[in-house]
Amino acid sequence: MCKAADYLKEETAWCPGCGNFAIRQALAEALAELCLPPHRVLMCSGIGQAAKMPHYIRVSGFNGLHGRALPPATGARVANTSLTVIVESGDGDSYGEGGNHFIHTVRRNPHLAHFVHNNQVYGLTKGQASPTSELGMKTGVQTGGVISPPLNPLALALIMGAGFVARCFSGEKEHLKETMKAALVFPGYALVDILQPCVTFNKLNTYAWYKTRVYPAEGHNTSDWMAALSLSRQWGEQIPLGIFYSVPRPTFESQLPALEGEPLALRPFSPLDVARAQDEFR
Amino acid sequence: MCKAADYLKEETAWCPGCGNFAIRQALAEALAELCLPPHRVLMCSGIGQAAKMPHYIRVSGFNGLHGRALPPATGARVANTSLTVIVESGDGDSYGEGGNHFIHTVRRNPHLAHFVHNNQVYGLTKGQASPTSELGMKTGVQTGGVISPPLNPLALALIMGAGFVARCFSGEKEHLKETMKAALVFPGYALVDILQPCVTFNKLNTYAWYKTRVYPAEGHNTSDWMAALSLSRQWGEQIPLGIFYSVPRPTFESQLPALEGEPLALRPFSPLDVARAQDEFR
Amino acid sequence: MNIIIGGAAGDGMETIAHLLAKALVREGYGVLTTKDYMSRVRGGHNFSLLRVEAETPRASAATADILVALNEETFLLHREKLLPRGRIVFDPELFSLPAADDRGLPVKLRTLALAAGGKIMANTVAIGAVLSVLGLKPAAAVRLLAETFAPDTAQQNTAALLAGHEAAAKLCGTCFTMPPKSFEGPSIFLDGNQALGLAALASGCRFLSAYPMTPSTGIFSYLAGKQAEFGLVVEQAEDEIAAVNMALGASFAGVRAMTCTSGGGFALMAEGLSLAGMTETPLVIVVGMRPGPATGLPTRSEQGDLNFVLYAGHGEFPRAVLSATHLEDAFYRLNKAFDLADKYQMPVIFLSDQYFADTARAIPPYDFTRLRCERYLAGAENLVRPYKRYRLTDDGLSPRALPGQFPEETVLADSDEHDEDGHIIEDAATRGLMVSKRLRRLEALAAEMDEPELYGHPEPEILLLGWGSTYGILREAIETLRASHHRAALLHFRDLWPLPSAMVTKLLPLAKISFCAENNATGQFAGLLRRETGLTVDHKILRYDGRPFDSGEIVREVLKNV
Amino acid sequence: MNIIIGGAAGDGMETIAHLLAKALVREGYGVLTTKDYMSRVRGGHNFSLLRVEAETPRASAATADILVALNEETFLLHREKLLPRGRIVFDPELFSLPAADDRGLPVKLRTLALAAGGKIMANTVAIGAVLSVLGLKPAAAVRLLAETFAPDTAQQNTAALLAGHEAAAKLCGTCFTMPPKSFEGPSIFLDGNQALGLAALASGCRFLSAYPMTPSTGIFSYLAGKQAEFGLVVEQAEDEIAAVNMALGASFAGVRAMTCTSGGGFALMAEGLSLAGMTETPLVIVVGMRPGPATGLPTRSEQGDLNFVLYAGHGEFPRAVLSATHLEDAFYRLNKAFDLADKYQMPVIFLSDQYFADTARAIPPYDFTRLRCERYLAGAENLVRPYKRYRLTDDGLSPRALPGQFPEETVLADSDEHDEDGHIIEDAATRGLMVSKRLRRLEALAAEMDEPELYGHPEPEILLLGWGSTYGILREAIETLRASHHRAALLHFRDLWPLPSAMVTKLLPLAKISFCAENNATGQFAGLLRRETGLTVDHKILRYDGRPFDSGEIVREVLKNV
Ligand SMILES: Cc1ncc(C[n+]2csc(CCOP(=O)(O)OP(=O)(O)O)c2C)c(N)n1
Ligand SMILES: Cc1ncc(C[n+]2csc(CCOP(=O)(O)OP(=O)(O)O)c2C)c(N)n1
Ligand code: SF4
Ligand code: SF4
Ligand SMILES: [Mg+2]
Ligand SMILES: [Mg+2]
Repeated sequence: MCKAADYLKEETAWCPGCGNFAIRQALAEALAELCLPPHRVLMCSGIGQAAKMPHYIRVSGFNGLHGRALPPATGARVANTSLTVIVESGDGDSYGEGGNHFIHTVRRNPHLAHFVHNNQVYGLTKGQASPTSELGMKTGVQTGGVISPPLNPLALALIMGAGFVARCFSGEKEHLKETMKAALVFPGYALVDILQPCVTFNKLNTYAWYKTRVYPAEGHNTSDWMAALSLSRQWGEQIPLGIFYSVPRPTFESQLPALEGEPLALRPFSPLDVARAQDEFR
Repeated sequence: MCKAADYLKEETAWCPGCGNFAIRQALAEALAELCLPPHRVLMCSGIGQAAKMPHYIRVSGFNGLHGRALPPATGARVANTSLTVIVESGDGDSYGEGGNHFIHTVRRNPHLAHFVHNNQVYGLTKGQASPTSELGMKTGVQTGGVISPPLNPLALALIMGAGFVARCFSGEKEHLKETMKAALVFPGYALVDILQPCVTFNKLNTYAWYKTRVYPAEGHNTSDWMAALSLSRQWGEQIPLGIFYSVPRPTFESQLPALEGEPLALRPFSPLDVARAQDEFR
Repeated sequence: MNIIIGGAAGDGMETIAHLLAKALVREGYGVLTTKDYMSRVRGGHNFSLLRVEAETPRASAATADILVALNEETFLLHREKLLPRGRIVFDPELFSLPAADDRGLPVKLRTLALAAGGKIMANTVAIGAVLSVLGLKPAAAVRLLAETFAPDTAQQNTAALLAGHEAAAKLCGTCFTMPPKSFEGPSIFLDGNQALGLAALASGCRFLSAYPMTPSTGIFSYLAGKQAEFGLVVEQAEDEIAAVNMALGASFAGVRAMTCTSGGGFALMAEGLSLAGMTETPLVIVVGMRPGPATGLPTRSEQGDLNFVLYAGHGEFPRAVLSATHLEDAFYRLNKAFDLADKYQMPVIFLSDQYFADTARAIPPYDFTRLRCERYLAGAENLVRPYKRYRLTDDGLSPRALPGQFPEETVLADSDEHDEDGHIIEDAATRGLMVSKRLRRLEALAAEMDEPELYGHPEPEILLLGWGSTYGILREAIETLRASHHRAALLHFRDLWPLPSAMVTKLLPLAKISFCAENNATGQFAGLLRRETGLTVDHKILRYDGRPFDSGEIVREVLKNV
Repeated sequence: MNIIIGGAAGDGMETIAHLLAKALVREGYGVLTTKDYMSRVRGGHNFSLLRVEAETPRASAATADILVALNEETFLLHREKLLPRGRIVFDPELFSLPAADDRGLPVKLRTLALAAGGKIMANTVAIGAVLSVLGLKPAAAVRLLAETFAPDTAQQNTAALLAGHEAAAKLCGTCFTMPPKSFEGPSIFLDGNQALGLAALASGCRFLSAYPMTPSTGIFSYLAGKQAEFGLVVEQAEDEIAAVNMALGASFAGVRAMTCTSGGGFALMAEGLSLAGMTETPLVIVVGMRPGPATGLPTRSEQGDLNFVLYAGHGEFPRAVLSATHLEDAFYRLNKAFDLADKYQMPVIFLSDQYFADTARAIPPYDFTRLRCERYLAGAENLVRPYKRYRLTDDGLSPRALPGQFPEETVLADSDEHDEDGHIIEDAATRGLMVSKRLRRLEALAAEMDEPELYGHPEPEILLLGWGSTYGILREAIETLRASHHRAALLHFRDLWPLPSAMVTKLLPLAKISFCAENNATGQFAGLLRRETGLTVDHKILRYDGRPFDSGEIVREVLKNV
């Protein structure tokens, strides 16, 4: 009934060969398979190549500021719990500029799917290191090579108490699509860190580099936190893909008494309803 | 030769009985035992009760903005590697407002000692929850009780690659002092998270609460990362104290070629020294 | 009748002042209280000023009739202000007055409190003493205690209160005669932050995200306490950047949202403000000003952020700036802020300050029927399809739909320059159209700005300009000037931007001499006035030590120059 | 001689334009290039304008003699600008011109590139073709290739260049005659960001912390490349808040430090700016403006952040604001920014924009002996002990010592209001003293501001005001006006705050008509002028579509009104 093509729109402005294309396609397919009505899906994004996604997928969107995709997404969930909220973001966006929101949103646990296109580089601003760039990677700004060890987003999310943590590769589109679906329906904050080749600026972590390293983490128990942590810390010659952890805990929304019932945005209101509030000052 | 009293100055503005007094005393003793010349110690702080420390300890100080203690400390280390740099901060300061600097400073690994007075509450602003407040704690703003699980600073620092991670309790002053000394001489970023009763606003985590729970983590191998992680995650009935991890890795400063030799701030300079730089544009 | 109550932080001056004030309000008096407190939790020196008149006063006085000195420091700091016929309530077991000072009313506050159940109730004893000194019965206060505390505590406090009342009565019976009561009908007693919190609640604000910062925290905690009962969500964000962006997300998705902070937190919101401007998302930001720069004086007052809020945020976009002048007005004006934000789809900044936030007064209850709560959303009946969030229109206002509101119609907001659909564009033509579309809204907005209030002579020779929380003080200054037969008037601005300039353009050139009084060091409003109208005020009266003006100093400054 | 080179992002227009320009500079011509590019990495449409004259031009022209069209879109978008006698260099295997258009010079760019070693060198082929069309030998360009690339690559590129040269030569020999060369002596060719980077380096900047943001990234990467050789540290911060605070820490501890960003990043630095103001810490912030609000047009130009940088930061504190007008001046002016920051212990904002940043010109080499690098630190000889960081002095300047500089003397900086020692205070008296101490520095600072440059008639009837990067364009407009016998002059501001107002106060009232040209939608400078002087300009000429003015449109606007 729902078709992936119906979720695609506009020409993209990405480089030919960019890993983002497959992510976009997987997302459109995931949305189609879940048959989510476009107007009731809200995609929040920051700024970057990844963050252009709201312009290329036909859903409602709030394309905000660099690093600030998660807070509006949280606010939107409060305003209207009937919206499916997706955050589309880059590694710089989510783990650099937006690092504080990342850790605290994990704690808060609103129901949203956070898709990070992790190309280990700043794409849109032409190739500076991101928090996930490999040690030694040389760039126009890191002229002597990166000297700070890369941030491990999955381990970080786990430590902060994330209920859903997964790693995908844009070159494994089916797996990506299925993982996206799982993240979308997961009740709570769900992180999918997607390895995404940037063919223009990341000459280290290329398609080939990833291809020879990634493997599906099979037979893994997704409710075993320690095992998830250890999978998330595997990197180098062998990089596991999969849902590492999936154990719901109470969401932000479910703990807010005001959100019981109809979405806030849809409730009628009159100032007279609250006139009694001034009685305490008498 | 060096006396703790020489490092103390001014009247404090803390509440009688506050855990900060013991921290101040331990710090003065640690500085005295290391006999660090006050003018060559730079204490950077943010804003909060803990962050008032530069006014009460006689060393050089940069009492900056709420949440922003770590970045100036890093900048100061770059400017002058002959300074001993201490960051004195609260749990809100370091893990809330300053969360992004926290995770990225750990990655960067400048040589500085980060002392966090973790009273699990916002003291100076009168009792709101901090990122480390316990679930369910009621405050003037968290009127229904805290609903986001507390952030674990030690585990977070470990995941981000911290070389030195310790937990202390202000009620164990000797241990605190020794740990501070170890942090001060540790070559790289060193986190000491100090459990500190706020007698005015935190009625949950009182002296008695901590006293009955804390115990020294004895016989622990401080180069065992997994063991450190597991100690850092112990909380509740039993709260281990101690240096959980201490393994140096290359510091930020040591990887910056420009910093070899005399501190930057002390090097003479003339514009003529760099006149040749314009030749590339000829 | 003026009362100073002072002691160390933690001594509970606030409680005394509040209970006492409320008891007096219940008795039918007009009461005003202000707070002067340090940025610490215990110790130091804090005090409250309490002024009681027949009609609720608009400012506190420079002198006092009664001094409640909970410690010796209070006595030393404030004895000069106490009138010769004044009285000092103090605990003789704590300190003693100089032999020469015969104004003392020694009441063993601590001992009596202990007897009643605990020394923590020393301040309740003091309330009893003050009531007695004023010649008032304790009944109203006792009722308040019963409303405020659990039965046990209430009973102990009542004992303490009565003990204080009795002890003081022995010392001087009725030392003072109270002013007549002329306050009409039931009244409410609340401070500025409570009024703003109540206004937000009553304006349908459903989401507040904020980060604690004096002096705005009172709004935050007021609304937090209403969540369950009134169906709103209050979230403490990890920082102010998250606070403003969360609020924007909530607003975009369909609820009235706001954030509150002080100048330093607002600085962190400047980028988000610009985002609100670009995405045309309604947003209300309450900025409670305190003296800067940087951390400054966290618990004091200043009007130092006017320029900052006028120009904060990169790029050019319209905004409205309103201010809190006094309790009677601010409640409706914050409602107006919500209305303008929704109607014009833009950020509205509401400027308050510590003085306004912490000053409490007795006023007639608010009229909730005067509040507006229209959402100005696109309706199904007139929706042009396909829906375009930034449709170009004559007045620059694009019909606003919410995500999820209309089947098949997606809603896209964009921080990049965009076309009508909300899609990124880079061409010069669309850019030009969108800039003017956004700015065009200023025209209609300007027409909504209230002209300043003229108080005093309708054709003034002496024209005093002011804005924001100085209203009551400046008004008092005008009263003094008029009492000495000056043709003086106050022109007081409450809506600040777009600057309503019709009246000032008419009156200022006709005045013989003009003054602009501001709680800052550079005369920011005077500068704005000149930028917008070319008019120059003759004299600036500036105070920037963190304390409110005293109407006497305004009068003196004026008279020095006429 | 004007050349347009256009294609998709990633086609390498920048490389062509740069190599070609530099080759021409080496030949002795005066060259200017500007860039127009989209916020994407591949695809879309980007172009460079290259103008070649005897003397280095100050602005690009509206028409072109040569169009290098790397794709058909370029031809379609720019053919109107090409003069009838112009020429189009294009690849006939990629697209063909309409039959009616006889301006084509088809060169098989790709095929020739492939033959030389790889199709990536198509743009090198194009350079060769253009040189030939201009009647120039390839020698200078070949030398440049050898300097730029590794031997192998250089050799392949040389082959490509020669092939292009040869192919074009067959088509028209010398199609154009070059202007005479009159440029004196050796010259340098660089863009605005490089000039600012070089100036920072030469001013002794030892620490740059920044976060990448167009259009300031060029400064960032320029300085990053100099770290090892010149002993400075460049750090990419996690965000702009960290960037500004790191720089402050470094400055406090003793090195000259700076950060660079654009409006959106600057928004995040507003709080840190206020901290610099309160702590009296020297700091230079380069703000490369681009069109806002929010993300806006990331790769375009605007002068939309003047008001924002003037008033950013909560509270009141002095700052200086300087601007980049043109390459010859900006180098020394950024040095002045560093000097003022150290001398007056305050933040200095240096306003650049995308147009300035990305415009490259050939100019005489800089004179490094003109640069100041005094640190204005306290010396051991005159140190008053005990050292107090905020000692009250007549001019408001407290001797500045560094932590660790003097044995036993600790140095304490504080963001709270403080006493001379740097300790927190809350009393009114000290507050008052410190506010005026801080603001007092403005007096001496104001005397350091350069009056605007007057270009044109010394007693103008037509007065055009401008500031920042529009200098070259406005100057050209004045030249045009004077050529048609108008008594016109440009008064161009480079130091913006404190506003140097002597000249404008003299000239503006004497002019028959005045204009203020700004790349923004609200006339921010005109507003500042009125606020500071009461003077009103008659007409604002505003452009806000992200593109630079064209001198012709300025002339037209002026003539429309005189
Ligand atoms: C406050 C702010 N700082 C900097 C920028 C410039 N900027 C835009 S995108 C970006 C980095 C993008 O990197 P990432 O998030 O990894 O996305 P990618 O382009 O790699 O997909 C930066 C620094 C900005 N827009 N806003
Ligand atoms: C930008 C900004 N936001 C908010 C504040 C107000 N503020 C001052 S201290 C503080 C919290 C202090 O908590 P913590 O860091 O835990 O320190 P504590 O007082 O508990 O020692 C806050 C929110 C501020 N000064 N600046
Ligand atoms: S720069 Fe990299 S991430 Fe951006 S579109 Fe190109 S390939 Fe993709
Ligand atoms: S409020 Fe708490 S943390 Fe602050 S001084 Fe008092 S006891 Fe200590
Ligand atoms: Mg990236
Ligand atoms: Mg705390």
